[in-house]
Amino acid sequence: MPYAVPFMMLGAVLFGIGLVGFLTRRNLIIMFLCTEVMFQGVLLNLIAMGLRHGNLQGQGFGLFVLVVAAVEAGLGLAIVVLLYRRRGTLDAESWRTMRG
Amino acid sequence: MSVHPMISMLAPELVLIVAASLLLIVGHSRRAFVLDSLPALTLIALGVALWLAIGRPGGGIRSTHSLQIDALVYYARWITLCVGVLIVLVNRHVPAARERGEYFALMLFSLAGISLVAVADDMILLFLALELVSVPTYVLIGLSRTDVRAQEATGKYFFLGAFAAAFMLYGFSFLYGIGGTTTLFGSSAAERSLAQLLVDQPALRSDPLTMVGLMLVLAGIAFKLAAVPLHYYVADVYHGAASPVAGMLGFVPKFAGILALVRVASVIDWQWTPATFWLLWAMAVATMFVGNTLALMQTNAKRMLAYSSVAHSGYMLVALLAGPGLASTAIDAPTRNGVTAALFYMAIYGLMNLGAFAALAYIRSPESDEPVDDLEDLAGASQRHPAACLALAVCVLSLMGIPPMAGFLGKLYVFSAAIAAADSTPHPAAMIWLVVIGVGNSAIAAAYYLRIIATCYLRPALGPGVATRCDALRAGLAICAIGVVGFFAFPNVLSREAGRAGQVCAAARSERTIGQTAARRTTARESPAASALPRE
Amino acid sequence: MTGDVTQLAVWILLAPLMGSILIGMIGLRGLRDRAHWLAILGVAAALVAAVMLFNDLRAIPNAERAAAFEKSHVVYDWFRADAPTGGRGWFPVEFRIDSLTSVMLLTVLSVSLLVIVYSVGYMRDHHGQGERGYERFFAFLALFVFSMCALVLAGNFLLLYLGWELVGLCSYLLIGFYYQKPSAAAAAKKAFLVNRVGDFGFGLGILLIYWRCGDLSYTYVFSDAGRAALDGYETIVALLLFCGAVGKSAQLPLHVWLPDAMEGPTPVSALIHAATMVTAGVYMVARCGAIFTASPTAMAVVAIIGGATALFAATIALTQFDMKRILAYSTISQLGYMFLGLGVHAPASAIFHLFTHAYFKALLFLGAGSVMHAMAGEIDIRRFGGLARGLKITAATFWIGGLALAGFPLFSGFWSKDEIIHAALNHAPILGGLALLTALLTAFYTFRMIFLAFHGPQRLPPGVEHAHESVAWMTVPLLLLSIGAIGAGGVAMASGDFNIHAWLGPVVAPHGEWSGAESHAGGEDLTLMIVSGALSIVGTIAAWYVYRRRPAIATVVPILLPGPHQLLYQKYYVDELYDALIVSPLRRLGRFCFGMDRYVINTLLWLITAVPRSIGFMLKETMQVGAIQGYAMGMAVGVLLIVWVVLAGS
Amino acid sequence: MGFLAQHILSVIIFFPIAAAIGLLLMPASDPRAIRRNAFLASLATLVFAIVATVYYVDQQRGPQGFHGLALAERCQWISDPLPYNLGGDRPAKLQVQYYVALDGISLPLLLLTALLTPLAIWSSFESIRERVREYYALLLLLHGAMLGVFCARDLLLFYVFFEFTLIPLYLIIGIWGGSQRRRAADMFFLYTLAGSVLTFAAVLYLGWQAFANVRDPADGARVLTFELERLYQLAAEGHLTPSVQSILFLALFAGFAIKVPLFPFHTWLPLAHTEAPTAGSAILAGVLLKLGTYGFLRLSLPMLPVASVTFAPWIAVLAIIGILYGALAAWVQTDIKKLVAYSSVSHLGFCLLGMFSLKMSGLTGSLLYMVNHGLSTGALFLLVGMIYDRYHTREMAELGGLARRMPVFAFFLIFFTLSSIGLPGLNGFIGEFLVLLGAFTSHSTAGGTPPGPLGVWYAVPAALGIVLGAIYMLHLCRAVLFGPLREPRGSQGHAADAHGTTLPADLTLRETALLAPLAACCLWLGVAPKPLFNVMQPPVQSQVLARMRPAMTATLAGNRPASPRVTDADPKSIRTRAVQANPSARTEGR
Repeated sequence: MPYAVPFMMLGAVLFGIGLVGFLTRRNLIIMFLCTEVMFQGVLLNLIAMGLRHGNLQGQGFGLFVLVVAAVEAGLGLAIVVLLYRRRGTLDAESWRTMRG
Repeated sequence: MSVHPMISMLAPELVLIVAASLLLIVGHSRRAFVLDSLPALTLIALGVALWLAIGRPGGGIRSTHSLQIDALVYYARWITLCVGVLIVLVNRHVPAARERGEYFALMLFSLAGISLVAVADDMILLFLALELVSVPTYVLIGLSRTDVRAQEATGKYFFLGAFAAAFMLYGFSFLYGIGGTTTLFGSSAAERSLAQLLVDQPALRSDPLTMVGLMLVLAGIAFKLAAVPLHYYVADVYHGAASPVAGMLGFVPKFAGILALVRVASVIDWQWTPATFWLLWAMAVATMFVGNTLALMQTNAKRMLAYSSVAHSGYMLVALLAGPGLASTAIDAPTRNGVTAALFYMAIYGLMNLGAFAALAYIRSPESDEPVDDLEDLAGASQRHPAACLALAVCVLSLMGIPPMAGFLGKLYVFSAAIAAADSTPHPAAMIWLVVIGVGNSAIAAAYYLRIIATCYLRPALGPGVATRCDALRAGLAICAIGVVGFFAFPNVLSREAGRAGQVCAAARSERTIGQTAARRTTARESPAASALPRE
Repeated sequence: MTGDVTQLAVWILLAPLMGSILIGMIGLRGLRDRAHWLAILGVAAALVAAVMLFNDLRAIPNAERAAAFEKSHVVYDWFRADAPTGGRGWFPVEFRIDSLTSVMLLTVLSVSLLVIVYSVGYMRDHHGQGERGYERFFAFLALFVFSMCALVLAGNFLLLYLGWELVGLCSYLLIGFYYQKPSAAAAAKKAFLVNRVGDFGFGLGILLIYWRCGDLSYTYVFSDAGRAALDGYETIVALLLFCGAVGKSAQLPLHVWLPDAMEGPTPVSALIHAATMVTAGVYMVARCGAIFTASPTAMAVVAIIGGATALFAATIALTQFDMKRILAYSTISQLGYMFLGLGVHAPASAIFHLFTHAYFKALLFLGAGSVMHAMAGEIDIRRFGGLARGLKITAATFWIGGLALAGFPLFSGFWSKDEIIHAALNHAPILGGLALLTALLTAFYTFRMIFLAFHGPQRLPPGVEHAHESVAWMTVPLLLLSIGAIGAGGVAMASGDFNIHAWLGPVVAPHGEWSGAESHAGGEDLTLMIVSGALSIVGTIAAWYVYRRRPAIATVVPILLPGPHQLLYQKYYVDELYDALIVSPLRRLGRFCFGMDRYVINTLLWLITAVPRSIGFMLKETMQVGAIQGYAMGMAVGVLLIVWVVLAGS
Repeated sequence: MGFLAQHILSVIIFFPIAAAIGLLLMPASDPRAIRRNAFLASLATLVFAIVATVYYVDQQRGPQGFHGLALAERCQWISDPLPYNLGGDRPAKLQVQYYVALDGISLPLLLLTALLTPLAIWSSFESIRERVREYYALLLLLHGAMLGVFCARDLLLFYVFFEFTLIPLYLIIGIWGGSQRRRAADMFFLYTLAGSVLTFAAVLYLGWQAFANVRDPADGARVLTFELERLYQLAAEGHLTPSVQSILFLALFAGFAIKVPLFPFHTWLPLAHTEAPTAGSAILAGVLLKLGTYGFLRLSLPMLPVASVTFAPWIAVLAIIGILYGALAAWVQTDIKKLVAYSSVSHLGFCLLGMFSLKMSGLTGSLLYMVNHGLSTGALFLLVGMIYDRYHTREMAELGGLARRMPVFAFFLIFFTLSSIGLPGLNGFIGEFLVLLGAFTSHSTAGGTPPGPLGVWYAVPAALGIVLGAIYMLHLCRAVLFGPLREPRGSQGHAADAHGTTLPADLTLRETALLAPLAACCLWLGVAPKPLFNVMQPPVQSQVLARMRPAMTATLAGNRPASPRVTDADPKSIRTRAVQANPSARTEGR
C-alpha cells in the first residue's frame, strides 16, 4: 500500500495551495476557486485512502464531495454575482463594513 | 401496510424534505392566498413530522443502512421540530411574498439536516447532513434582508463556511483512511466500523492520522458551534442577518454541531488523549472568554448576542468535555452526564436565544422604524412595549443564568456534570477549574446582558412605540419566554428526554469499552480505555 | 413578705413610667400646662411606695436581715445567653431590695418630687404659660425617675446597665431640652458620648463577670462562690466597672461633660446632674463592694481618683463666673469626696454624703434657677449682684445650701464630709490632707459666689427692672430642701434603723470586707471636727474678705498670676486636649476610611473589571477586523495550531 | 384550613409572586387601586406568616420544645429522567427538591420580612408616582423571593431564591433610584452576582459530594441531592477533608460576604442604599443583607464546620475592621442616607462577629441582631425617606432643628437611633450584648461547650464600636433634629413636592402608622424577648452548634480532625466495582 502515500502527499499539497490561495488572493472568484482546490485535495486524499484499503468507499465519498462542491459552486457564484452587483468590484477587502 | 424500513426510519426527515420541495414549487404561485398560506403549510409539515417522530426508539433497530435510530435521534428530532415551529413563527414576517416559498423551504431543509446529523452512522451522510444544515442558511441570510449588510454577511458566511467545510472534509478523509470504512458505529460488532476498529486496535487511537483527522473534523464542527478559533464570522453574520434569522442561526448550526460532536466523540468512546483533552479544555475556556469579553465591548444588540452565542458554545463544550460518564456510575441525570447537560442546554439555548432575537425583531427603533439593531434603539423600550420587553428580559436573564429561568438549570446541569466528571477524567483539578472559570465567565456575561435590560428598563423612552406587526412573531416570542420560565419550573419534561439521549452515549460507551475488555482480557491490559480510568 | 416587697418595687417603677407614658401619649394635645400633675402623681405614688418599702424592710428582724437583703426578687425572665444546660439560664428582671436600695430610693424620690414641683413654676414664662415643650419636660423627668429607680432596684448587672443607660438617655434628652440652642445640643451629645466611653469599660466589666461567673445576678456574683470565680480577676473587673462610674459620676478624666450639661433647664441640673444620676457611680461602687474590696489596687485607684477629682474640680470652681458651672464643678468635687470615701473603705459615709449632698446641692441649683428666673435667664455672677434684697427666700435658702456645701459646722454637709475626711486621714493621710484642702477651697468658692450674687450693691442685667422673688411653686420646694440641707446630717446621729450606718451596715459590709474605718461612725474625732469646721469658716471669711471687703484682690490676682488663672479658668484645657488627641484624629481616621472606600477599594474593583474589558478591547481591535481573509487566516492558524499541538502531543 | 395548614409556606412564598403577576395584569391607569391591592397582598402575606407562626408553635409544642422543622412541604423538582437503573451496583437517583420548612432560625427572619415589606410598600404610596404598577409588582416579587430564601431547606432552592432577589431590587434601584441609580444598580447586581456564582460552584460541588457519599436511608440508593440535612451529613461523616472544606468555605464566603457585606467587600452598599428609593433601601437593609448572614449561619457553619472554625478568626477580624471602619466612615458622611448605609456595614460586622464566636450566646445574639437591624435600620431608612419626601435633600448641611417642625418625626428618629445604638430596654441592646458576650466568652468551656475560636481580644475592639455607633448616630440626630431650624431654600415647612402634593410639616397619620409597628416590635424585643429565645435557641443548638461540636472539639485538642474515612460509597471504589460488574452492565446497557 505504500503507493498511496504519494497521492496523499499530492492531496495535501493541493489542499495547502488552496488554503494559501484563499488566504492571499483578493479576488472573490479566485478565493472561491481556491476552496474548490482544497476540496479537490481532499478528494485526492479520499481516493488515496481508498487505494490504501482497497475498497470503494473512498471513491464513493469522493463522488459526494464532487456533488457538494458543485452545489457550493452554484451557490457561491450566485453570491459573488450578487456582491459584485452591489459594489462593482470583486475585491474581498471591500466587504468589511461590519467589524469589531 | 408495509413500508421500507428506511422510509419508516426517516419518515420525519422525509416529510420535511418533501414539504420543502413542495414549497419551492407552490411558492411560485401568483395567488396571494396561496402565498399567505405557505407559513401555515410549513407549520403543518413540521407538525406532521413531529407526529411521526413521536414514539420510543424500538428495541431492535439501532443501526442499519448507515442510519442509527436511537434516543439521541428522537431527542434531536423533537427539539429540532419544536424549535423549528418557533423559528417559523418568528420568521413569518421576514420574507417578501414572492420569496416565501423558497425561504421556508430552505428552512425546512436546514431543519431536516439537523436530524439527519443525528441519524447519520456514516461519515458521508454526516458530512452531507452538516452541509444540508449550512447551505440553506447562507441563502436565508441573503433573503432575509435587502440591506447591504445582509449581503456582506452572506458572503462572509458562505466563504468561511466553505473554507471550514474543506477542513472538516479533509478530516473525514483521514478518518476514513485509518480504517478504510466510512461507517461510524455499525449495527453489530461484526460490522466493520470506525468505533469498533478503535476498540479493537487501541494503538490506532494515538495514531497521528486519527489525531489529525479527528481534530480537523472537530475544527469543522467548531465552526458550526462558533467555538474559538473558528468563531470569527459570528458577529458579522448575525449582525447582517435579520434578527429572526440570527435567532435561527443561534440554534440550527449549533445544534447540528453538538450532535455531530457527540457522535464523533462517541466514536472514540470519549477517550481523550492528554493532548486532545487539554486542547478541548483550552478551547472551552477560550470560547467562553473570547465570547464574553468581546460581547462586553459591543454596543450593537445583535453583535452582543452573537458573541454571547460564542460564549454559550463554550459552556456546552465544558459539558461535552465532561462526557457522558460510564453508564454504571452515571445516573442518567443531566447533572451527571455531560452529554445530557449539553443537549438540555442546547434546547434551552435555542429557546432563549430565539426569544431574545424575536424581541429584537419585534421592537422597532423609534427613529428609523427598523427592527432593533443598536442597543440604543432599545432605550426605554419597556414603556413602549412592556410585554415584549418582559419577554426580552426573561430571555436575557435566562441567558445570564439567573433563576427562575431555564438558563439557570442549563448552567446547573453543565457545571454539575463537569464537577461530577472531575473524578472520572484524568485531570480532576482541570475540571474544577473549568467550572470556576465558567461561573466566573457567567459573571462577566452578566455585565453585558444587564446592559440590555438596563437599556430597556432604566432609560427614559425616546419616542412613540412602533412594533413589527405580526401575530406569529408575537406568539413565537411569547412561547419562548413562557417556555424559558416553564422549563425552569418543570424541567423534567425536557431533562428526561435529554437524559435518555445522553444515556445512549454512556451505555454505548460502557458496552464497548467494558464489554470488549471482558471479551478480550489480553488486550484489555493495554487498552487505553482501561488505563484512562483513574488509577485506583 | 417578699411578694409584697417585690410588688412595691414594681409599683415604684411603674408609677413614674406610667406618668411619663401618659404624658407622652395625651400630653401633646390634651394636657399642655397641666402635664405636671401626672408626673407629680406618679413620683409621689412612687415615694409613698418607697416609704412603705422602707417600713417593710425595717420590719425584718435584725438577725434575718443579711439573708433577706441578699434575696433576689425575680419579676420575669428577660433573655438568656445560653440554652439552659442546668440552671435557669435566663437573665431575669430581678430586684435587689435592701437597705442601700431603700436609702437610694428615698433620696431619689424625695428630691425628684421636690424638683418636679419646683419645675412647675420654673418652666413657665411670665404669663404663667408653660414653656415650649412643657409636657415633654415632665414626661422626661418622670422617665428619669423611673430609670433611676430601675438602676437602684436592679438585682443584676444587666438591669443595672439598663438603668445606667436609661438615666444617661434621660440626661441626654433633658440636657438637649433647649435643642435649638446649638450649645445645648452639643452638650447633650457630649454627655451621652462621654458616658458611653465609660460604659465601654463598664460593659466589658460585665462581660468579664459573666465570663468568670456565668451569671450576672448580684446574688450569685457577690456570694462566696461568685467571688471565688472572680478570684484573680477582681482588680480588672473592679477597674472596668469603675470606668463606668467615672463616666457617669464625672470623675477625672471623664468629667468634661458635666459642666456642659448645665445647658439643660436648671431643675434638670439640680435633679440629674447634682442630686441623683451622677451619684449612680457611687451607688454602683458601693453596691459592688464585694468586688472592689477584694482588690486593694482598685480601692486605691478609686480613692486617688476621687481625691484628685475633688481638688481638681474645686480649683476650677474658684475662677468660674457662671453660677451653674460653679455648682457643677462643686458637684464633681463632692462626688470626688464620695469616691474618696469609698476608696478608703467608708462606703456608708460615702452614701451618707450622697444623701446629704442630694439635698443641699439640689437646693443650691434650684436657688440658682430661681435667680436665673428672676434675671431673665442671666446666670453670670459678674452681671448682677446684691440680689438678697429682692430675692429674700432664694437668698436665705441659698445661704443654707452654701453653708451645707461648705461644710459649715452643724449643717448636713459637715457631718458627712467629715466622716469621709476622717476615714481618708486614717487610711491615706495624703488624700485626707487633700480632702481638707478641698474643704477650704469649697467654702471659698461657694461664698465667692454667694457674695458676688447676693450681696453688695444691687446690680441687674440689662432688661431686668426688678428682681422678683419666684412663685410659691418654686419657693416652697426651696424651703423644704433647706430643711433637708440642714437636718439631713441627723441620720448619722439617729438611733436604730434611722441611723444610716447601722442601716447600711449589713449591706455594705456583709462580709466585713469594709475594714474598721466605719467604727468611728458613732463618735466623731473631735479634733478633726474642729479643724474642718474651722477650715470652712476660714474659707468663708476669706471669700468675704476678697469679694466684699477688698474686691481689688479679686481683680488683681488674675493679672498677677495670669498663667495659673488662665489654666484654671480654661478648666485645665481638658476639652481642647481631648479634641486634639481623640476627636480630631478619629474624625480624620473616618475621612481616611471613607476616602479609602472611594479611592482604594473602588479603584481595585475597577481594575478587576478592567481586565475582561481590556481583553475584549484587544480582541476586538486585533481579531475582529471585518475582512474575510483576516478571519480565514485566524481560522487557519487556529486549526493548524490545533493539529500541531495534537501531533506534537501524541 | 386543611389545605392552608399543609401548604402554608408555599402560600407564603407564592402568594406575593402571584399577586405581582396579577398586579401586572391590572390597568396602569388606576394607581390608587394598584397601590391598595399591592398593600393588601403584602398584608395578606403577613397574615399568612402569622398563621404559619401559630401553626409552627402549635406543632412544636411538646416535651422537646421548639426543636426541629415544622410545616415541611416537599415535592420533586428535578427528578430521575429514567425509571430504570443501568448501573450494576446500586440504584441511584436524582432528587432536587422543592423543599420548604420552618425552624426557629428562619421563623424570626420570615416574620421580619413579612412585616417589613407591607410597610415598605405602604411607605411608597406618596413617593412613587411613575410606573406604579411595575414598582409594586417588583416589590412583591422581591417579597416572595426573600421569604423563599428563609424557608428553603434545599440548597439549590435556597440559591434560586437567593439569586432571584437580585432582579427586582436591581430594577427598583435602577428605575426609581436617585441620580446615580444606574451605576448603583449595576454595581449592586454585578458585585453580588460575581460573588454568588462562586457560591454556585460550591453548591454544585456539595451536591456531587452528597451523591458520592450519602445514601438514601430508605433504599440505600445514592442520591444526587441538595437537601440540607444530607449535606450536613457530609462533614459530619468526614467526607470533606479540611482542605476541601476550606475551598468550599471560601466559595460560599464569596457570595455571602459580599451580600452581608463584610469589609472590604462593602463598597456597593453605601452606593446602593443611597441611590435606592426609600422602600428599596429599607428592604435592602432590613432583609436582603440578612440573606448573607443567614447563609453563613445556615450553610457555612453546619456544613463546613472545620473550615468555619479555621476561618473564624479571620472573619472576626474582618468583621471588627468593618465595625470600626463602617462607624468611622459613617461619622464623616454628610448625606444622611449614606450615614445610615455605613452604619449597616458596622452593624453587620457585629452580626458576623457573634456568629463566628460559635457560642450559643453569640449565635443567638447574631440572629437577634439580624432582626434588630432589620427593624431599626429599616425604620431609619423610612425616616430618611420621609425627610426626603419633604425637603428633597438628604444633606445634613441643609437641614437642622427639625425637631421643632416635626416633633413626631423627632420622636421616632431618636427612638430608632436609640434602638440602633443599643439602648437597653430596646431590641438593639440584647443582640449587641449577646454578640459581645459570645465573642468575649468564646474561648471558655463553661457548661461543657467546646471552646470557640474567638476570645476576649476580639470583643474589646468590637465593643469600641458601640461607642463609635453612638457617636455617629447622635451626630446624625444633632445635625438633623437639633440646633436652629434650617430648611432648604424654597421649602417652608411643608414642601410642595414635584408632583404637587403637599405633605404636612410633621408626619402624616400614614407615616406614623408605618413606624409605630416597628417601634412596637423594637420595644417588645427589648423588654420581653423570651418567646423569641424559646423559639430560636433550640434549633441554634441542634442545627448549628451540635454540628460544629466535633470540629470545635478537634481544635481544642490541637490536632486536625481525623482524616475522612474512605467509605464504600467513595466514587473511586464505585468505579472499581463498575468495571468488575461489567457483565450485568452489558446486558442492562440497552
